Amino acid sequence: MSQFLDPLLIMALALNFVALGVSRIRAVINAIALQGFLLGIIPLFLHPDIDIRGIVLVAVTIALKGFVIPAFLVHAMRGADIQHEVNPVVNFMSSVLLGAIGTGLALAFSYTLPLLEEHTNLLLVPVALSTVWAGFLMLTTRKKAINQVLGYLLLENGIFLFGLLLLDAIPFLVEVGVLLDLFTAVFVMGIIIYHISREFSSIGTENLSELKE
Amino acid sequence: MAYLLIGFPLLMAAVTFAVPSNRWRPWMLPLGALGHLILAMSAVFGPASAESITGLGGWLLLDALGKLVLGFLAVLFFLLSLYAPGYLAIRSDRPNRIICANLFAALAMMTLVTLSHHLGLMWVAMEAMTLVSAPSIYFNHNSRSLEATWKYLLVGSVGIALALLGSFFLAYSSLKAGRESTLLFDQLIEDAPHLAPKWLHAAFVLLFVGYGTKMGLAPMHTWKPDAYGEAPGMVGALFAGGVTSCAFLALLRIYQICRNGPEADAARQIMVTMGLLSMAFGAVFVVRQRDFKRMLAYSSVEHMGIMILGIGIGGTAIYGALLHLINNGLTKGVMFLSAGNIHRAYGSKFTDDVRGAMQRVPLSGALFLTGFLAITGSPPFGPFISEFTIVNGAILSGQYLVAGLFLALLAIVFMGMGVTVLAVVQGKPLEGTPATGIHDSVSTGAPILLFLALVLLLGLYIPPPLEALLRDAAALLEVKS
Amino acid sequence: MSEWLVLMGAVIVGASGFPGLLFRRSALAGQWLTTLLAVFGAGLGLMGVCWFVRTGETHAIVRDWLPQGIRLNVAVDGLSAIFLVPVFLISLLGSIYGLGYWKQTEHQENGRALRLFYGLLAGSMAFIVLARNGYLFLFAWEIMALSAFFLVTTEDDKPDVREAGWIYLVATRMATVFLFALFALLHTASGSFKLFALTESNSNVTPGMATAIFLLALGGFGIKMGIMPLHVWLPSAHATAPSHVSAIMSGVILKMGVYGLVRVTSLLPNPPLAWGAIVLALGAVSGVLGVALAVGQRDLKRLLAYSSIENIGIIMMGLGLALIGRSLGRPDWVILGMAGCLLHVCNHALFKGLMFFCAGSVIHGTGTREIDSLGGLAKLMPWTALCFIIGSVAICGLPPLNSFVSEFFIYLGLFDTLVDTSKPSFAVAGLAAAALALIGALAVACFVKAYGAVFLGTARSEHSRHAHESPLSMLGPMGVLAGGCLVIGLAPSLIAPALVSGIVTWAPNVADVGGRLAALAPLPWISIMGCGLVAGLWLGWSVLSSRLRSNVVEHASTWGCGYIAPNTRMQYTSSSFAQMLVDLFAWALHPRTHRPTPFPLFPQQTDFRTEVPDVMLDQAMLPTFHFVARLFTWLRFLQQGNVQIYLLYIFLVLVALLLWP
Amino acid sequence: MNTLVNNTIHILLAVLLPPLLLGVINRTKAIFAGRNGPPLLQPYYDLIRLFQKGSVFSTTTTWVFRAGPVVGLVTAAIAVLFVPLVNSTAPISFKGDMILFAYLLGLSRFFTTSAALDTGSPFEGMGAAREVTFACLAEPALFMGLLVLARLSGRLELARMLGDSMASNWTTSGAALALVLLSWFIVLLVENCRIPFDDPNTHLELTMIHEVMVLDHSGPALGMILYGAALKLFIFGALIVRLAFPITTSSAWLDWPIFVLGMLIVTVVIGIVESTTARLKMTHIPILLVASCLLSGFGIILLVR
Repeated sequence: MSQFLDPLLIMALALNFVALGVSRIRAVINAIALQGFLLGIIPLFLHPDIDIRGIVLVAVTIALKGFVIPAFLVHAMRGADIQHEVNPVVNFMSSVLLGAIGTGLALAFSYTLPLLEEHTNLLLVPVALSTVWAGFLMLTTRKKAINQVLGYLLLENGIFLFGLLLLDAIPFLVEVGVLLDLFTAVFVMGIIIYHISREFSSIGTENLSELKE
Repeated sequence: MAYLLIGFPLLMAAVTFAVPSNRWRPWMLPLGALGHLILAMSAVFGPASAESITGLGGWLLLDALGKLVLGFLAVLFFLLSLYAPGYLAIRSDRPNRIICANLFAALAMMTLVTLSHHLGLMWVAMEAMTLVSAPSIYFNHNSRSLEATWKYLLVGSVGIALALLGSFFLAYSSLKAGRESTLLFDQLIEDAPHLAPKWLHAAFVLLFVGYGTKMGLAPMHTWKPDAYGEAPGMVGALFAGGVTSCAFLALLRIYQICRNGPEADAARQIMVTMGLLSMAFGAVFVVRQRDFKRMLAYSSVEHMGIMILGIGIGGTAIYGALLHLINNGLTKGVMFLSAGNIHRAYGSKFTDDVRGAMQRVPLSGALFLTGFLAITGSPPFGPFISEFTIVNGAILSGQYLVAGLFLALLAIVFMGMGVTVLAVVQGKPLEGTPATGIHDSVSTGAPILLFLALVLLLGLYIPPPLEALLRDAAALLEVKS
Repeated sequence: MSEWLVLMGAVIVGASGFPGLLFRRSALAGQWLTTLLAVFGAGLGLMGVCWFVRTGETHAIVRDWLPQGIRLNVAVDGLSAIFLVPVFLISLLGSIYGLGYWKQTEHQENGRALRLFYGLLAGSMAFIVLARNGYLFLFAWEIMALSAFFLVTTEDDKPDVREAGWIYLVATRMATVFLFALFALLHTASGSFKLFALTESNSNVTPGMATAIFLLALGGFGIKMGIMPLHVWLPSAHATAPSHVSAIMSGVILKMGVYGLVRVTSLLPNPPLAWGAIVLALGAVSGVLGVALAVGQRDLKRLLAYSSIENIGIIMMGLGLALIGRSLGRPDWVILGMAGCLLHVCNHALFKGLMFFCAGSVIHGTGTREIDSLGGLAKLMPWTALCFIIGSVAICGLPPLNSFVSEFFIYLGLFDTLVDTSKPSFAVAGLAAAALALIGALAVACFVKAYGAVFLGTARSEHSRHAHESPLSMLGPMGVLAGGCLVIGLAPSLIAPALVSGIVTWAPNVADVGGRLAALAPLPWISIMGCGLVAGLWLGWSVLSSRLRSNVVEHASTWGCGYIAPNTRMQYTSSSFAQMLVDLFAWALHPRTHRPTPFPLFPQQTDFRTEVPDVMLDQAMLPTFHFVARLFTWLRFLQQGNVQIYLLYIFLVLVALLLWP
Repeated sequence: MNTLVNNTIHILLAVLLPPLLLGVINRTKAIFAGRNGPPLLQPYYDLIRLFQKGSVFSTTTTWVFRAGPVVGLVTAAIAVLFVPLVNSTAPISFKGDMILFAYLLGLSRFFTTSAALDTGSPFEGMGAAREVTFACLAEPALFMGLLVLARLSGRLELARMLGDSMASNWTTSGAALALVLLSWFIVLLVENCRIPFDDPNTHLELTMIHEVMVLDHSGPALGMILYGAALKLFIFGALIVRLAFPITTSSAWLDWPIFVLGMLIVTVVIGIVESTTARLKMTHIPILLVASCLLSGFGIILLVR
C-alpha cells in the first residue's frame, strides 16, 4: 500500500511551506500538529506487516505530536497572552522561497546518498531533509521565542521522519525515549516562554540579547 | 552494579526533593555524592572493576573510557557537593529544592552516559541531562539567568536533535551495509570499515556538530558564556567539568567508531581544525573580558578545543587529551568556585568594581590566581603535564604547524586571562565598592582547597591505577594498523 | 656524594619559606627560622659544589617520576657546578640581607610570602641547573619564572609594580612557549626527554632541526637573559622588585637563561659558523646599547638593570666566540671564549648582587631611587659607599677586580681571531674587541655618573640629607661579595679548575683544557700585576698622606670659580653628566630631552632633564599588543546575544563540514 | 747589552723625561707665539715646589678626592712598564698586557673623574663629563689600532706588537700603519687634553676638560696629577715613536738616543699642532674622534680583506 505513501509525504512537505508561509501563530501550530499526525500514520503504510509495538509507537506519536504538544503550546500561548502575529526577520514570501530552495537542495543531496533499494524510489529521505531545513529556517528567521519552539518541532519532525526508515532497526525503547525527550523539551521550553513573557511582558527575542560578548 | 550506579542518584533526587527544610536539604548533596563516589570508585578501581559491569542486555557496559569519565565525574560531583551547603547557606533567600534535586538527576544522567554502550541510549541520556540541568541555570531567577537558560536550552536541544539525526544516519548506513544495526558500539566499531563513506561522513559530521554543541566547541559554544556567566559558581563548575566531559565522551565514542572507517582522516582533520578554531574563539573573547565568569566560560571553550585537538593529533596526544579532561575539570572547579566566592564578596562579577580580591577575600583571591596559573599550564599543576604532552605529541608526529598555532593560542589566552585575573586579584579594593560582608569561610574555602590539592597531586604524581586506566582508555582510541 | 649534597641543599632552600607560614605575622621568629634554613641549605649546596670541583666524582640520580618516560634525573657536572655557585651564594646572602632590608615586623603583610617565593626561586633554579631531563628542566623553569613574578609583585598595591609584574609575566610566558617547542623538538630528535649530547649516531637530528632548536633556544632563553631587543621586561622588573630580589634576578635568574643556551648548544652536534656569529653580534649589540641606555637612566636600579643587559652581552660574546671556535675547530677560541663566558657569569653574579645590595641599602637609608635627589651619601653611609665603589670598579672591568679577568679572556680570544691567519678564519670577530672596549669606556662613564651623583658632592634633597647607614645584616653580605670580587681579581687561578671542568663539559672533544688555558691566559701575571697595583696604590697613598702630614692642610668650601655663594643646586646633575653621551647615542635611544630656553631677561626657575625610555617597549611591543587587542574587541561582534544567529552558526558549520573534502 | 741595564734605563727615562716633554711643548708654543716662554725645566721646578706646598681641601670632599691623584699617578707608572721604548722588550711583558695597559688608563680615568665629582663643583662635574665622554670614543680607536698591530705582528704582547717586526711591516702594509699612526696621534691629543680638544692653559673654566677637573686640587696632590699627566704624555708619545720611527740599530747605545730624539720630535710636533690649530667647538670633538676610530677601523679592513 505504499502508493499512499508518497501523497502523504508530499502533504507533509506542503505543510512545511504552510508553516513557513502563514502569518498567524495558531495556523503554524495547526500545520505542525497536522504534520505530526501524518508522521504518526506513515509507519502503517511504510511497514504493512507492523507489529503491536509499532502500533503502540504510532499511537504515542499521534498523541504527542498531533495533539498533546500543540494543545500545550496553544495553552502556553494563551497563558502568556502572546500577540498572534509571527513577525519574521525575513518576510514570508522569501522564507517560503528559501524553503523551496532548501527542498531542492535536499532532493539533490538525498540522491547522492546510497539508499537501500526498497527506499530508492521513495520521497521519504528528501522530505525528511527538507523538513529539517524548514525547521532551521523557522528557528533562524523568526523573532518570537514560541516560533523557535515550533521550528524545533519542525526539525524534530524531519528527523523523526527519517527515523521511520529504520523502525525495525531502532529499538522501541529508544523511539519512546526520543519522543519523551522531545515532549519534555517542548514542555520546559513552554514553561520558560511563560517566564519570559512574565519577565519582559513580551516574548520578542530582541529582549533576549542582554548577554553578549 | 550498573543499575545501582544510576538508580542511587535518582533515588537521592527523589529523597532530596521530598526533604522539606530549605536549610537542611543541601546537606543531602554531600551525603548522596559520597554514596555515589563510593559506588563509582568500587566500580572503577574496586574488585568489581575486574569483571565487566553490564546491564540491559549489553546496552550498559563500563569500558575504560567510561570508567575514566565516571570516576572523574564522581570525584568532581563529590567535591562540588561539599561546597554546596556553604554556598546555599549564603543564598538562603532562594528556595533550593529544585536545584538540589536537579543536581542529583543530572548526576544520574551523566552516569548513564558513561555507562551506556548504545548510541541511541547515549542520546537519550544526553538529552535528559540537558533538560534536567537547565533549571539550575535559572537558580537566580532574574532576567539574565532566564535568558541564559533559554539560550542554553534552545541551542542545546537543536544540537542534540542533529546528533539524533546523525545516529539515525549511522544506523541506516549499517543497514545499507547489510549488517543488522544494533547501534551497540562494539557492533558499530566492527562494521565501520564496511560502511558507505558518504553515510559515515554525514553521520560523523552530524554527531560531531550535535555533541560538539553540548561540549561547547566554537562556534557552537554560544550558549556557554551565558550559562556559565549567570549560573551559580558550582553549577558552572559542574557544567564545565561534568556535562562537557560527557559530551566529550560521546565524541570519543563517535571517533572510536570512525577511526578505522574510510572517513578516519577527514574526521581527524575536522577535529584538529575545530579544536584550533575553538581555541581561537576562546582567545579572542578572553582578551579584555570584563566579566570574569564569562571569561571562565571562554577559557572552557578553549580547553574543549584543546581536548578535541589532542584526539585529532593522535599518538601520545590522545593520552594528553584524556589526562587534560581530568585536569581541566578539576582546575575549572577551583576557578569557578573561587570566582563564585569573589562574586559573592563584591556583589559584582565585573572587573570595573572588583579589585584587590587578595585583600578582601585572601583565600578566594589566592585560589583564583592559582587556578588561573594552573589552567594556563603552569607547573606544578596538572594541566602543565597534559598540555605539554599534547604539544609533544603534535611535534613527535611532525605536525609542526599545529603545534605552533597551539602554543601561540595558549600564549594569547594566557595574556588575555592574565589581564582580567590580575585586575581582580591584585591592588587595593576600589573606594566605594560596597562590601557585601561575605568573607572567606571554611565551608566555602575548604572544598576549593581540596580541588587544588588534587590538581597539584596530578601535577606532581600520577597514581598507577589512574595511569593504567588512562593507558587503557587511550588504547581504545589508537588507530588500528 | 656531591650530587646528594647539592640536591639536599636545593630542597632545603626551596622549602625554607614554608615553616615561616606557621608563625604569627608580627613575629620575627619565622624570618629567623627561614633564614637559618636557607643559609644551611645553601651552605650544603656550596659544599657539594666544592666537593665536586675538588674530587670531580659524581653520579646521576635517576628515579621514575611520571608516565611517558618522564624521569627524575639530576646530576652535577662542570657546567652545573659553575652555575650553582651564584645560585646558592646569592640566595644565601640575599636571605641574610633580607633580615635587615625586609624585616618581618616592618613588612607584615607580605614578608612571609616574599620569603616563601624567595626560597622556591632559589631551589627551582638549583633544579634547573641539575636537571638532566627536559621535562624536569621545564618544570623547574616555570616554578622559577612564577616565583619571580610573585617576588616582583610583592608590593602589588603600587601601580608601577603591577605593570612591571605584568610585563614580566607576559615575557616569561613567551619564553616558555619557545621552550615547550624546544624540548618537544629535542625529544623528537633524541627519542627521549633525557638531555644528552646528540650525535649522528645516537639521534635522528637533522641540520634543519638543529637550527630550529638553536633558534628556539636563542628566543626562549634570550628573553630570560634580556638580550636586546628581547629585554623589554627586564628594567622595570628589576627596578620595582625589592632589592635583594633584584639582586637574585639580575645576578642569577638571567644566568639561568645563559645556562639554558650554553647547555643546549653543548648538546647539539657541530654548530654552523652562523650560530656563533649571530650570538657574538647579538652580544656586542646588547652590550653597547645596554650600557648606553644605562648611562641615560635617572633611576638607580633601572641603571643597574640596563648594565645587566650589558654584562649579558659580554657573556654572549664569550659564548659566540666559543661557538665559532667549535665550528672552525679552534680549541683556543673555545677555551678562551667559554672561560670568559663562564667566569663572567660568576663575576656578574658577584658584583651585580653587590650593586643591587648597595642600591637597596641606599633606598633603605634614604627612601628613594631617584639619582638626582641623592648625593653626598659617602659621608653618611661610608661602608655602603665603599662597597659601591668596589662594585663600580668591578663592573667596569677594571683591574685589579674580577670582571677584568673574564673580559681579559674574551679579549684574548677575540684578538686571536685576528692573529690566527690559518684558513678558514673569521677575522671579523676581531671588531668585537673594539665593541668590548667601547662597552668598557661607556661603563666607566655610567658608573662614575652613578657613584658621583649618589655618593659624592652634597645632598640634593631632604632624602639624602637625613640618610643613615644600614645595619650589619645588610653590610655583611655586601662585604662578602666585595671580598669575592677582590679575591677572584687577584687570584683568578683559584677558580680556574672550575672553569676547566666547565669547558670540558661544554666541549668534551677539546683535549688538555687545563694545560691550554694556562698557556693561553697568563693568570699568574694577572695576579702579580693586581698585587703590584694594590701595593703601588698603597705606596702612593702613604706618600701623599705623609706629605699632607708634613705640610699644612686647611679646609674650605669648594672653589666656585669666583662665585662666592656656591650651593648644592649648582652641582652637576646626573642628567647633565650623561647629556653628551646620550646625544651621541640619540640615534638608538630616542631620548626625551626637556630643555627649556631661559626667558625673559630674569628667567623663572626651570630645569633640564633627559629621560631615556625603553624604545623597544614603548614604540614596538606595547603598540603591537594594543593593536591586537583592538582587533579582538572588534571581532566581538560574532557574539551579539542573538540566538537566531547562534543557530545559524550551527547550521553553517554543519554545511561546511558536510562539504568537507 | 743585557736586559737589566735596558730596564734600568727604561725606568730612569720614564721617571725623568716626562716633565721635560711638557717643557718642550710649552717652549715650542712660546717660540711660535714669539715669546721666550718658560725655561725647559720649569715643570720640574713646579713639581718640586708643589710637593713642598701645603694644601686646601674642600669640606665636601671625601677620601675619593685624594685617591684620584694617587691612582692617576700609580696607574700611569705601571702602564709605562709595558711600553717598549727601543726594541721589542719592556720591563714587563706578557700575553695580553696591552689590555691591562688600556684598562689601567681606564682605572685612572675612573678615579680622577670621581675625584672631580667629589668636590660638588659644577665646573669639575662638567670637566669629568667631557673626560669620560671623549674617552668612550678614544678607547675603541686605541683598540682598533692594537688589533691592526696584533694582526701584523701576530703577537699579543704590547712590546712585540710595536717591536722589531714594525720596520718590515711598514714596507708590507704601510697604509694600515699610517692610518693607525694618524688615529693614535688623535688619541694622544685627546688623552692628554691637548689642542684642538682642550687647552691646558686656558683660563676659562667653561671650556676646559682636564684642567677644570683638578681645579680644587692643591699642593702634593696637584703635583701628583701634574706628574701623572706628564707620564701619560710620555706613554702615548712612546707608542707614537715606536709606530713612526721603528728604528732598531745593532747597538743599544745608539737606540736610546734615537728614542729620546724621536720623543722630542713627537713633542715638538704636538707643540706645532697646538700652536697652529684652534680649539674645536665642544660639539665637534666627537666627530673628530669617531673619525679616528674609523681610520684604524679601515686599517683592519685593509688587513683582513
